[in-house]
Order: sequence, then C-alpha cells, then structure tokens
Amino acid sequence: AGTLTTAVAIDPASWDPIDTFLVDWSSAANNIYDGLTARGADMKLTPALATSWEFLDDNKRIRFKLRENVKFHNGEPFNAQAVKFTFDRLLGEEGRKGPQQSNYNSIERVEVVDDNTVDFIMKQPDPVLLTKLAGYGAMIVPPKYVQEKGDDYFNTHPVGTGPFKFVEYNPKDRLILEANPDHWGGAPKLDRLVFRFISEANTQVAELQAGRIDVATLIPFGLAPTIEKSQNLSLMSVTGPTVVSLRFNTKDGITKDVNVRKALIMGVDRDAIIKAVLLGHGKPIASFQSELSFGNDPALKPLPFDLAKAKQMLQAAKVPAGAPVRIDFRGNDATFREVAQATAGYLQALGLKPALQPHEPPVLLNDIIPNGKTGEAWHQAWGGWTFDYDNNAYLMYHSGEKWNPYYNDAKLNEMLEKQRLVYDVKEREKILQEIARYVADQALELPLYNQNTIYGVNKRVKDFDAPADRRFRYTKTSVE
Amino acid sequence: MSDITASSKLLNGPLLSVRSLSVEFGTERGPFRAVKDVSFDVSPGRTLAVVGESGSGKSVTSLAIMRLTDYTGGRIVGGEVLFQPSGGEALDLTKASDDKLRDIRGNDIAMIFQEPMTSLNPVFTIGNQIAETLILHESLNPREARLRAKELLQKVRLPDADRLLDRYPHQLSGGMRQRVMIAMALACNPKLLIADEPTTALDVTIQAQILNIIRDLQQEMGTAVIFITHDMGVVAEMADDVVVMWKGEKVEQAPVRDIFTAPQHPYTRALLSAVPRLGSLKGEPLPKRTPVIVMDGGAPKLVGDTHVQNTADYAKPILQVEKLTTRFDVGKTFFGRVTHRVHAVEEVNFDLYPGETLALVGESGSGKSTIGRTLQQLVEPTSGTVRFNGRDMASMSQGERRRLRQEIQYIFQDPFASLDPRHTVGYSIAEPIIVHGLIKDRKAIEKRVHELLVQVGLQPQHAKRYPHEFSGGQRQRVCIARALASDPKLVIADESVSALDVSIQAQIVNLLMELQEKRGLSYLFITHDMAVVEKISHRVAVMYLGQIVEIGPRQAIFENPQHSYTRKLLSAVPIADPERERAKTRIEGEIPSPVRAVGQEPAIHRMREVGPGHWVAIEADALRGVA
Amino acid sequence: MAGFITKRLLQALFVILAVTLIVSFAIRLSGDPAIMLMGGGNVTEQDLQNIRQALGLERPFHVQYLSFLQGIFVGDLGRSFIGNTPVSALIGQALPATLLLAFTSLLISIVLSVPLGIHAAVHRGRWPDQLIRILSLVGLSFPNFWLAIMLVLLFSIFLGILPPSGMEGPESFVMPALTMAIILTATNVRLVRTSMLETLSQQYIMVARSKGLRDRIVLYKHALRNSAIPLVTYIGVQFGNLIGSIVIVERVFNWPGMGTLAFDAVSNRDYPVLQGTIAVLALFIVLINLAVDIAYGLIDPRIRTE
Amino acid sequence: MAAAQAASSSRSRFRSLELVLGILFAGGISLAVLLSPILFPDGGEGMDLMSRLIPPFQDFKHILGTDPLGRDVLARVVVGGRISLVVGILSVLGAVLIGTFVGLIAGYYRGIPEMLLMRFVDIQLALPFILVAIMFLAILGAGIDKVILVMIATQWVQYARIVRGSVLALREREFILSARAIGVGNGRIIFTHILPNVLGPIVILMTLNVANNILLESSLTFLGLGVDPLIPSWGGMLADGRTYLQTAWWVSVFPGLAIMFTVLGLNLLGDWLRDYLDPTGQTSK
Ligand SMILES: Nc1ncnc2c1ncn2[C@@H]1O[C@H](COP(=O)(O)OP(=O)(O)OP(=O)(O)O)[C@@H](O)[C@H]1O
Ligand SMILES: Nc1ncnc2c1ncn2[C@@H]1O[C@H](COP(=O)(O)OP(=O)(O)OP(=O)(O)O)[C@@H](O)[C@H]1O
Ligand SMILES: [Mg+2]
Ligand SMILES: [Mg+2]
Ligand code: NI
Repeated sequence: AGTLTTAVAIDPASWDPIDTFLVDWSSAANNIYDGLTARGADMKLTPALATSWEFLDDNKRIRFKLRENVKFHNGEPFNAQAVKFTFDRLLGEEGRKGPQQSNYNSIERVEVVDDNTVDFIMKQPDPVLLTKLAGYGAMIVPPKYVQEKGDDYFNTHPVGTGPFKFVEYNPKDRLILEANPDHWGGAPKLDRLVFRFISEANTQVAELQAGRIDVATLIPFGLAPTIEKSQNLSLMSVTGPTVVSLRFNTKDGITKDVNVRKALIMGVDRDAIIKAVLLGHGKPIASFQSELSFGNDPALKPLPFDLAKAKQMLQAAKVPAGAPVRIDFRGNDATFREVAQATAGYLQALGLKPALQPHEPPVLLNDIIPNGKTGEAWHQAWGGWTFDYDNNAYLMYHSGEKWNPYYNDAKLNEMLEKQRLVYDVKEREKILQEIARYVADQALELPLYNQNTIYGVNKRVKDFDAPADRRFRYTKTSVE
Repeated sequence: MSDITASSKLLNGPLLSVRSLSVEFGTERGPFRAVKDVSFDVSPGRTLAVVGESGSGKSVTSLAIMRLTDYTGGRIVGGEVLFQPSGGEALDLTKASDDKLRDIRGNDIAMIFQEPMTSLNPVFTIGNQIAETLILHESLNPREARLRAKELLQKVRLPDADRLLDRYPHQLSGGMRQRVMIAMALACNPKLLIADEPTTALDVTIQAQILNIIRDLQQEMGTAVIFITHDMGVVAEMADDVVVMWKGEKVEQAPVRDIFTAPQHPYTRALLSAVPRLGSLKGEPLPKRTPVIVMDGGAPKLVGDTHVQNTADYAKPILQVEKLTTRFDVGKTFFGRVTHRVHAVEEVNFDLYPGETLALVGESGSGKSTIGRTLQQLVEPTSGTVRFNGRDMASMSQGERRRLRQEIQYIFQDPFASLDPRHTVGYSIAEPIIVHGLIKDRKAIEKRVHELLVQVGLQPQHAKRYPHEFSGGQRQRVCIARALASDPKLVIADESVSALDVSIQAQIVNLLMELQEKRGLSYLFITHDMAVVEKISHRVAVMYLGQIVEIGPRQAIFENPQHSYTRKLLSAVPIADPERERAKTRIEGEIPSPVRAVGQEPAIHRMREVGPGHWVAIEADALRGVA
Repeated sequence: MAGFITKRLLQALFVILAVTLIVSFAIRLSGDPAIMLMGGGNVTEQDLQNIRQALGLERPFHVQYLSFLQGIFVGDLGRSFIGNTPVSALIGQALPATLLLAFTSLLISIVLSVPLGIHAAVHRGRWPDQLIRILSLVGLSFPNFWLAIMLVLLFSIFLGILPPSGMEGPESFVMPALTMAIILTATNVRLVRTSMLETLSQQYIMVARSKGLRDRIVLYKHALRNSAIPLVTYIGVQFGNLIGSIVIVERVFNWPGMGTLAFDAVSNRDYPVLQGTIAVLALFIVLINLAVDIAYGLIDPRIRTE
Repeated sequence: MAAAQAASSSRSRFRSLELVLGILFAGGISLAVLLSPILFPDGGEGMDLMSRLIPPFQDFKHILGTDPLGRDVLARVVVGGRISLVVGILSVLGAVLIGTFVGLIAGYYRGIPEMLLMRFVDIQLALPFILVAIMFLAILGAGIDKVILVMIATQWVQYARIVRGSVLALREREFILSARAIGVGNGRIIFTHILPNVLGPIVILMTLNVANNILLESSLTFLGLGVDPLIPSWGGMLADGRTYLQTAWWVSVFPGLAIMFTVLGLNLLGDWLRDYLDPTGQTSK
C-alpha cells in the first residue's frame, strides 16, 4: 500500500511505445507495459508475455509461446493477434514516423500460428533481438483500443498489460499510475505510482530532501555527499550502461598521429578524475562499453597514466609545445563540464593548449559531429540499454555512420559487419572483443569511464531494486 | 528670546512676526546669504507690500516664512518667524514640526507663487489641483470640492469655469494659470496670504478685480496679506505698510503714504523715480527714452539721456499678418472627433515696420502669446498668411525658416520654463550665437555673453550659474539677453519686463529702445503694463477674445480710445499714488469664453477707421459674436 | 484614440508576423528535427527521410510558413513533433502558468520598488538611501538560478514551509515569483529613485507642499505621476525580459509554463511548438507595450496631442 | 522630511564620498583584474585534484579556498573578472549607443520614423533573450564575441524604449520650444538639450545592466551555451558552483561578491555621474 513518487528528467509527451527513445519513457512505461521478454534489475533476461521461445528454420523463424489468460488494463484479451498487431504497427506506416522502427528492422513479419503462438520471421539474423523485445518499441499494445481510440488518444492514455494502470497524465508535470491487481505476475505492493518530470538536478535533489519525492534519478555528483549525509535518504550507486570517452579526430590536427593519441590517453589520469570528479561513482574502461556489456573483455586493460612517457611520445611525434587541442562537448552536461576541465588540466600539464567548446546538444548532434567540424577531440557519452557492444561499436566505428565522421578502416568495417550475422554467443563475443582491442590499439578514443547510475532514495522505500538502466519495475517495492 | 515671552508679547499684536531672518544657500561657490537679518510684522486685516530690487530676496523671504526653503537647498541660518494661529499659542515656524507646518500651510498661510507656468503640476487637471486643498483642509467630499473649485474659478474671473476644471495647465494662457494659482491660494480663506507678484500676467482690468477680491477677503475674514510686487501702482492701491528690500536686506519700512511722500533710503528714492506714470507722454506722438536713477554701489546715479524714439521706417513693412487664425482642439471623443475648439486667434491683421514697436495689449487669454508663438513657427496657424520682408512664411524652404529664427526672436512669457535646466545660462545665451555662426571664436563668444549679461543688468560671473539659482527677474533678463544674442531684426517680447523691478525695468526698456535706434530693430511688445506701453510703443493693438478690437498710433489709443474695452483697460490702470481714491470697479456677469463647440464659428467684426491709421471694431458686430 | 488603437493593432499583427518569420527561419538553419526525434540511435538516411516526410519538412520553407500562417487564422497552431499533441493545447496549459507568474512578480516588484525608490529619493544621500541602494544591488549580483536555489534551501529544506518546485497551491507561487521580483525590484528601485529626484526639484512640488499636503500625497500623487514615464516604459520592457528569463526560473522551479515549453521546443527543434509559443508571447509583449504607449497619454496629457 | 536641512549641508561631502567609494570599488577590482597576469601567472588554471574543495581561510595558499577541481578560488575570481568585465561593459556600451540613438530619433521626430523604429523595437522585444541566444549561437557558433553580440542585439531595445518615452515628454517642454525658437537645429536640440535630460535613467540602467549581463553569461552557462569553461569568468563560476551550494558555498559566493562590489562601484559612479549631470540636484532636494 502507499504511493511512491519518482522524479524523471523529461516528459516524453507520448506514452506510445513506438514514439520515443527516451530512457525516461521507459522509467515509467516499464510499469505499464510488458514485452514478450523482460529484463530485471539484475539485467538477466526472463520470460514475460512469452513463456518460452525456440529458434527454427536455421534461425530464420523464432516461435514464441504466449502467456494465457492475460488481459490488457481495458479488459481486452492479450493474444497472438495483439502481438501481430503490435509489430505490424511498429514495422508499418505508423512506426515509420517514430524512432523505434529502425531498431527492429531485422524482423520481416510476425505470423499468428494460433491464439497463443506467434512466429517471428527474420529478414536477417539479429543476435540482440531477444533483449530488444524486453523494452521500448516491442512493448505489446492493445489492438482494439488503439484502433478505436486512435493514435493521439493512445499517446496520452496508454493501456498495456503491465503491473500498473494509467490514471492521469499532466503534460510537463506528472504521470499517475495505480496498481493492476490482476497482473499476471501478482498484484504489486504499491497502490500508486507518481512520476514527476523535473529536468533540473538541483530541483530533484531539493524535492528529495523535502520528502516530496521518493526516488530521484538526476543527481549531480556534487550533491551526492549531501544525500549520503542526510538521515532519511540513501544514495544508491550501481554500474550503469553509460560510458564516456573523448573521441579523436583522426583526420586532422595533432591527433592524426596514433602515437599522439596514445600519448594523450596516457597523459590523462582517469582514475584521479573518477575519484575526484565522480567521487568514485564510476569505473575506468578500456573500451567504449560498461563491464555489464556483452562483448566486454576484462583482460583488456586501459593504457596506464604515465605523464613522463606521454611527454616523451609527444616529443617523438614532434608535437610543438602549446599545440592546440580543442574539445567539443554538450554544454548542458554539468558533470562532463567538470570532467572536461580536469582533462584539460592534464593536457595542459602535457604542454598542450586545450580549449573547451560547449555546444547546444542539437548542434553537436546535427552539425558538429556528423559534418566533421569537431576539434581534435569531442565528448561522447553513450548508454545503450541493450548492454551489447554491437550497439556502441557499430555506430561509433563503422565508416559512414553519423557518429563516425573521420575514421574509415576496411578491416574494422568487416569485423563490425560480421558479428551482426553471428548467433553463436561465444563466437560473437570473440569478435566483439577483437574489435575492442583493435580500437584500443588504434587509440580511436580516450576511454574515460563508465559512469554509475545513481539514485537518491528516501529511506521509507523498501525493496527498491536499483536498475542499472533506470527502467524501474515497482512490483516488489513498497513504502512505509 | 524664549518662546513664552514671544507668545505673550504677540497676544494681541501681529499675526506674523519675522525677526532677524537670515537665509543661506549652499552653492558650489560656497554659501550665499540671500536674506540678511530681515524683520517685519503683519497684522490681521492689513497688507504689507514688499518691494525691492529684483533678486533682493523677496521670494526667498516668503518661502522661508513657510519653511519651504528646506526643499530648495536653502537654510534658515538665523532669526525666527512667529505665527499666531487661530486662538492658539504663537509658534516659531522655523522650529515647528513637519506635522504642524503641514496644518498651517495652505490652510492658515497660503502662498501665490511667482511663476505660474511652472507652479502647476502638468499632469493633473486644474480642477483636481484646486479641489485637493479643499478636500484636505476643509474636509469636503470630491463633489462639493469641485463645486467650490468652480466657484473659485468664477471668482477670479475665469471664463467657462465648468469646462476649465477639466483642462490641463499647458492648455491655459499665462494669465489664466496665474488666476488658477490665486484661486488655489484663496481656497481655504487663509489667515495670511503671501502673494508673490500675483498679477504680473494679468491685464489691468482683471488685475483690478483680483485686487478687489483680496481686499474683500481682508474685510470679511481679517486676512493679513504680504504682497510682493514691482508695480508701484498696485502698492499704492493695496498696501498699508511697505518694506523695501535691497541686496538681501530690508532698507526701509514705513506706512505706504510715507514711502511715497518721504522715501528715506536712496534706493527707495531711485525706485520711485523710475516708476512709469501713465499719461507722462501726453501730447507726444513718439515714444521717448528718459534717464533713470540707478544705484551705483550705495549711491544713486543718473544714467542715460532723453531721446525721442524716431526710429520707425514706414516705407515697407518687415512683417505683414493677414487673417491669421489659430485654433486648438480641446474636446475629443474616443473616436477622435473634435467637439470643442479654442478660438485663440481669429482673423488678425496687422503690419509691423522696421524700427517700430507695436504693443499688443489685451485681456488675459485673448490670444496674444498665441500670435507670438505662431509668428515664431512654434504653433501651426489654422489659416492666414504671415509675410516676413514680403515673403510668405508658409512658402519658405526649411533653410529659410531656420534663418528666420535668427531674425525673429521670441522671448517666452515664462522665463524659468524656457531655459534648459541642465545648461548654464551662459551656455543658453551663447547658443543662438553658435547655431547661427555669428561669432566663431570661443573667447569672443564668451566676451559677447558677458557683454549681454552686463547690458541686462547682471554680472559676467552669472554666466556659470544654472537657471534655478536665479530670481524670477534675473531669469527674465537672461531670456532677454538670449534673444538679443542672435542679433535679430524683430523681437517678440511676451511679458518680458513684467517681473522686473521698475528701476531695472526702466533700464531694460531704455536698452531695448537704444538697440532699436542703433540697429533698427522692430518689437512686437506683448504686455499688460499700460505705462510701459505708453513709454515704448509707436503703435498699439488691443486684443479681446482672439481678435484685434482697436489698433492705431499710441497717442491716438491713449488719448482717444474708441473701443469700450480699451477704455475700460485704461481706466483700470492702478496709479502710483496712495492719496488717490481706491478704485472699486467690479465687473459682474457672464465672462465670454473663446471655447466653442465645433461648427459655432465666432463672428468676425468689421473695423472702421476713426483717425489716420486708427481702426476700431464695430461693437455691434462683436456683441453679435458673443451672443 | 480608437483610430490609434486600430492602427497599432494592425501594426502588432505585422510585428507578430515578422517575429514568427524570423524565428521559423532561424530555427530551421540550426538543426534537423528528424535527427532529434531519432535520438541518434540506429538511424539511416532513409529513416530520416521518412520522418521528414511524415512531418511535412520536405516542403520548401515558404510553403511550411504559409501553412503555419493559414493555421493561425483558423486557430490551429499545428501539432508538436513530439507526442503529436496540438500546440494550442500545450499553450493553453502553459500560458496561464507563465502569465500568472510574470504578473505576480511584476506586481510584487512594483509594490516593493515604488515606496522604496521614493523613500531613497526623499532621503537622498542619507542612510535609508544608502541602505536601499546597497540592498537592491545584492539582488542584482547573483543570477536568478542561484537566488532560486538559495530560496529553496531556505524555505523548503531548512524551514520546510514551501514546496521546492511545481505549480500546486498558491504557496508554490511564492518562491518563483520572489526570485524574479528580487531582480526586477533591484532595477526598479533605482529607476524610481532617479526619476523622483528629477521631479522633486520642480517648482510644482514646492507648490504642492505649500498647500500643506501630506508627504504621501506630494510624493505619490504629484511627484510619482510625473516620474512615471520611464518606470512605465521599463515595466513594458521588463515584461519582455521577464519572458526571456522566465525560462530559467521555470526550469529551476519546474514550472510548467511557456518558458519551459519554448526552451524544450528549441532543444528538440520542435518547430510547430516554437512558432506557436513565440507567436503567442510576441502577441502579449506587443500588447503590453501598446498599453504602455497608451498609458503615456494617460500619465502625461502633454503627450496626448498627437 | 525633518532631516532635509542637514542633508543639504552634507551633500557636497557625500557626493565626493560616492565618487571615492565608486572609484575604490570599481577601480580596485578593475586594477586587480588588469594586474591578474602578474598576480596569478597561471591564469587560475592550476588544477590539483588532490586539494579540491578546501574551505576558505584555512590554507594560506588558497585564502578563498579551492573549487571542485582544486583550483584557487581567489585566482579564478581575479582572473575571471577579465571576461566578465569585458562582456558586461562592451555589451552595455554597444546597446546603449544604438538604443539611445534610436530612441532619440523615434521620440523626437515621431511620425513615420517613430512608427518604423518602434515596430522594429517591438519585434526585437518580442524575441525572448534566451531563445535568441540559443538560435544565434547555434547558427553562428559559440564564442565570447558572439555572446556580446547577442546581448547587444537583444538589449538595445530597452534603451530605445526608455529614451523614447522620456523624449516624448521632454519635447513638449517649453525650453525645447524655446531652443527651437532660437533656431537651434534638430540635431543640436537632440544632442545638447534632450540627451542630457534623459541621461539620468540611462545611466542608471547602464550600470545595472552591466551586472545583468555579467550574470546573463552565467545563465547561458546554466543552459549549456556559455563560453570555454577553462577561461574563468564570474558567471561561469556561479553556474558551476550551483551544485555545491550545500557543500561548498565559497565556490559561488566569492564570484557573486566580486560582481556585487563591481556593480556597487559602478552604481556609485553612475549616481555620481547622474548628480553631476543634474545641476538642480545640487542645491535642491
Ligand atoms: N536655489 C537657489 N540657489 C542659489 N541661489 C538662489 C536660489 N534661489 C534664489 N537664489 C538667489 O537668492 C537671491 C534672492 O532671490 P529671490 O528669488 O528671493 O529674489 P526676488 O527678490 O524674489 O527677485 P525677483 O523680484 O526677481 O523675483 C537671488 O540673488 C538669487 O540668485
Ligand atoms: N496648447 C493649447 N491647447 C489648448 N488651448 C490653448 C493652448 N494654448 C493656448 N490655449 C488657449 O488659447 C487661448 C489664448 O491663449 P494665449 O496664451 O494666447 O493668451 P494670452 O493672450 O497670451 O493670455 P495671457 O495674457 O494670460 O498670457 C486661451 O484661452 C488658452 O486657454
Ligand atoms: Mg521673486
Ligand atoms: Mg500669454
Ligand atoms: Ni524625513
């Protein structure tokens, strides 16, 4: 019993699964909808609306057995038709207008076998598909409701099969859900969930301190100690998907030279930054992925911090003293602002002349990066919810990708393409690790850290599983 | 002297007793003592006239009595001002609390300020400003107050009082504003009325009525009056006692008869000798300069000589005014339709010749200033033509018009308002020289400014002062100097000598006449002072309700006035002789107003020639116009 | 008067046209909403094309702008790119929140600054003046988000009497309005003070005093109205500034207003929402300034002549 | 008003006190800022992650403490004045010059020029600063010069409107008429008679806007649009320090105080200038 209030940063404006890519959507909607599969706070994949699945026809067909006697919140039955409808919608006209379709392009179509069985016919292999079915665009929606009420109504009055039912939505302010006692996984312990949209970190913390929210999702590291010290609050810090690196311009400037890039990496004390700026809420990384990520190789170690060696290498590469290093970054990322300054401090110690250039995010995203207008380096933060290195690596290193304006390497391209066709887990992992090593070898980026996901939680909240990816599912949680 | 002895002494004595009052100003050049050790008494029902040199501290003394010097940066550095309010203890106003002072101000002691233009708040209606005092001191409600305000306006002979209540100060003529000020001061039937040059902007007929009102008040309520004036005729008519001030000190005090018959101090004598007397040029066709006695240090000295002003050249007029009409819109509906207009000037015709002085006299509000402003292109005429040197002004180019502004100078009726408060008077005087490029060299300009200041009776070091640091008369002289600076051909002088003491006035008048002789200047001289008119003008035009009702050679007008209004005007002139029977003229009845509803055009009366160049309006026509 | 007002309203229409045209044009130079909508994941050029087509962004600029204008005339401001919500619904919700906040803070500021400014002017050079002047500067020395956080720390966390954010009851107005009012007041106090000094040296003020009027009447009736022109003008200008700076205050206090709406619209390159909000805000700013111009004539009859 | 008399005698002394204090504050801070290359040769950039967030008055080397990156707050405050003062002063000067000129012309000539100029002003006024800033900086790219340009572009209208408002009232005053009557040309009337009489509110607004603009830079930083965070600036420090208000107040309070003293100094100078320009103020209340 009781109400739990969670603050998330952004109001996604639509609760339709195919309209959004925002984590904040998932933070709330993960309680409204179910997917065929699910992933808990421990990041393990479990059955959800599908009870089991098997790969047929040389992996070209995947057959799902569906859970029976499940009803949508509006009373509509969940069945194979609903699954087909969901994916037809996602892959059809409707889905084309949203950002989710492209994530599921590997699916050719969905076929109804019987009321409780569906087949997914694959266009091409997709090793990550089962994970993708646990969230976002693959959340199952009620066909009759959507068809009758229309898309606009559905946007603001979502209906799913999840543990909580929609009650009220005030745009830019809050979303209110109530318990769905008939949920197939059992009735949740809480009566009500409130999600408030608060985009300013200081405000979230203030609300948390004032006891008006129970869970804060946006906590600047500078305020972490305040929460830790507070009597009725606790700070939860878990390894999350977000990794941060400084990507290098491999085409122009001093960073053209791989040795210079390596020197830059060695010249920055990443451990010190994690300790001082992130206050320990992060881990060093050697490749652009978190340790939870599929494809992560614990054996791959980051280049060590060695100022003297770095200086030497710069000298060897004939980099003049005071050579400029410009770093472009997202201006609204307060944490990175500090990290960037600290990094610049180290670059300065190397005898270089760093400059930091903040940008409005759309500008960085639309113009500076894709059009190759960055300085010697730029800020890249990434947090794929699938926890699969493919998602990061392909977009970052494959030639022609928007995020990769400079680097074009046939060997790397080939490896990236190849792993996408491999279902064999072991083999795919091997290729991914190879990619990571290759990238590290070419020093395409300065891997900074894997940033923890931190929550500020009121101590009255019990059984709060802190999910690494912020996709809450408050089925077991309760409040005092 | 302690308060207690003071009050016991005052019990049956004077209402106000000023004892050794001294007032000082802190200026940038160090402290300046404007009033030194001045003492006098005023008793209920009596009038004390204060006369004296311009800048001698008259206004400052009166401000100090009400303790208003506090707000002008002045400081009472010595003396006391004992006031006996209704039935209560005598009170030293220099030490009274703010609350007490507020009770007294406006209620027991009221003041009419010297400069009516700047004394009214520009953003409130006349009605509002009068009613305010009544609501405060007489506890009237707004409706009653408005009614009373209307009565007061009628009492000071303002036409169309009802509508006037809703008009703003800038829509009134100088004399109208002055009467509003008077109405305001009289509102609460004060025990003591301080009137600082209350009638300078009024024509003599209205002046006579205002003086009557004050006398009535004295008789009915026992009001004591301090009357500051330069007009010795008014002094003779009004005063019981006279105080003469000179350079911040009281130099003489005596009953009015004694002052006129046996002046003691040399300054008093100099002053009286300068008083212009109506009829002094009887039989003479041309105006005449006469020598004046001025104070040189402490001793009187005779300057100037007698000189007939034979300067006018009637060959070709410098200025021709034909059918000049100027109207103002005063009533407008929300949709911008005009409902009422002020017919300020209606089809006025006259010529002015080089070297000639034309005096424009007439009732207050009859359109004299408006004519001046129209000639100076400050107001757009509604119709009519004005020719300067034969050229129609309307057809002149931008450049020609600007040049015209060098050749025609207009001296504003209110000197304070017409000087930029942010510039020194030296700068203001130099400005016409600079903008018309008359003198190029900076040193030479400075020299010329000093010269001009000396000519108008000021000192070269005054150039560095700002307008607010001058007395009313001093400012007026600054304006005259400024007008003369551009070396004009025609000067329009609007009440330009009215704030000057007669001695300075005589000097300025002589200066103007001298310049006329040397440079062939023409003057359009707007004034209410008939004695000055007689002395200075070649011809006279008399205005009434926006039209010229009589125009002709000075001698003809003064010795053979034809129009009834002209006659009334001449008979109302106060004579500087206390022995004369005090005039008791009282004009009753409807006061004609120049405000008319749209479509109701006034009748233009025809003129007939009664002597050479002497034209008079046919009165039957005028009456039809009024009706 | 009526003529003047109709003329100015027509001009206001032109101003709004110009403003929306500038904004619509400029925003299209600085980023592609399709990319923003895709969030930078797995996107192909084809995907982007699809989205642009769906949003009607492939049409030439003038066509897009004209259809926006057509929409305005039938009261349809289009739909948000995000969530497909009608822009008019978004504005309908945000506008009252912002206007309420803006007017409350303006009101607070006027109520505070007029007496303080007058007091400072009257006591010029002495301690009340110095104190008021220095205090007003403290309000100017820290940015509004900083002041906001301080207020939150004080009232919500330390004293626990006001909600730190959100628009709920009347108590939630206190801090956002105060934050903005502090800064406005700092400016207004000084403006009132200067204009008062100018007016207090006029002769008619002395005349008013000679009538025995209470200081309050002399100052608040006679002097204030004569000093009001710069103040009233500045309030008109401030309203514009207020709308500009309200973005930050709304963010800090999580106020669901126009500032947030416009800021998010810019960040997401959500053209319809941005165009709509700017048009509505422009309308208000223009109307306020029209009111100011009309007020001139009411304040000072001498200006009425034209 | 009881103290009025005392005031008049002490006024001249007070006026010079304003001048002295104004010069002391504004001048002192400007001097420190000018000398900053000598006082703090490392430009406040000397980072030391090990000595982060030292409170003020505890370590002799860091009298005002250190920031989250272990940089000396005092050094950053002094060096930070460079950008802040340049931004504050240049932007205000630019805006004042343009705005005053437009306001004078519009208010004096009225008619068509007024209509055109004032509608232009309305357009500018209706574009909220932050949004203009975002778009402008997005299109032109960031940088201190562009920040100043945006401020000028958005703020000149304030002056234009204020000036026009005052001019409307002034041009009906008698002394303007009398200047015209003497033949003073329009240009000269505008610049020698009208301008000095509208300067009071402008001077006040100017000195206040210097503060405002120093702070605007921090608002831009708050929204992620500011300038290079490596170059210290008061606004940037305030924005960066906001998350440390509960744990390390000194990071943002000292730059705030620096702004305060600068603004106080400038305002005292502004008041003095206003008085200096207003002769009537010298002797009357
Ligand atoms: N505010 C002021 N500051 C400095 N000096 C002043 C101030 N007001 C008046 N004075 C000076 O005090 C003297 C007396 O002025 P006051 O106004 O009393 O003269 P007045 O006798 O009324 O003259 P007038 O007949 O010309 O009006 C003058 O010399 C004048 O210059
Ligand atoms: N701007 C204006 N708006 C409306 N009415 C005006 C305006 N200026 C003057 N008037 C009116 O025009 C008439 C003539 O005014 P004018 O100033 O010419 O009179 P005057 O003869 O100079 O009087 P006085 O001797 O009292 O100065 C008056 O009734 C006055 O109220
Ligand atoms: Mg006087
Ligand atoms: Mg007149
Ligand atoms: Ni007081």
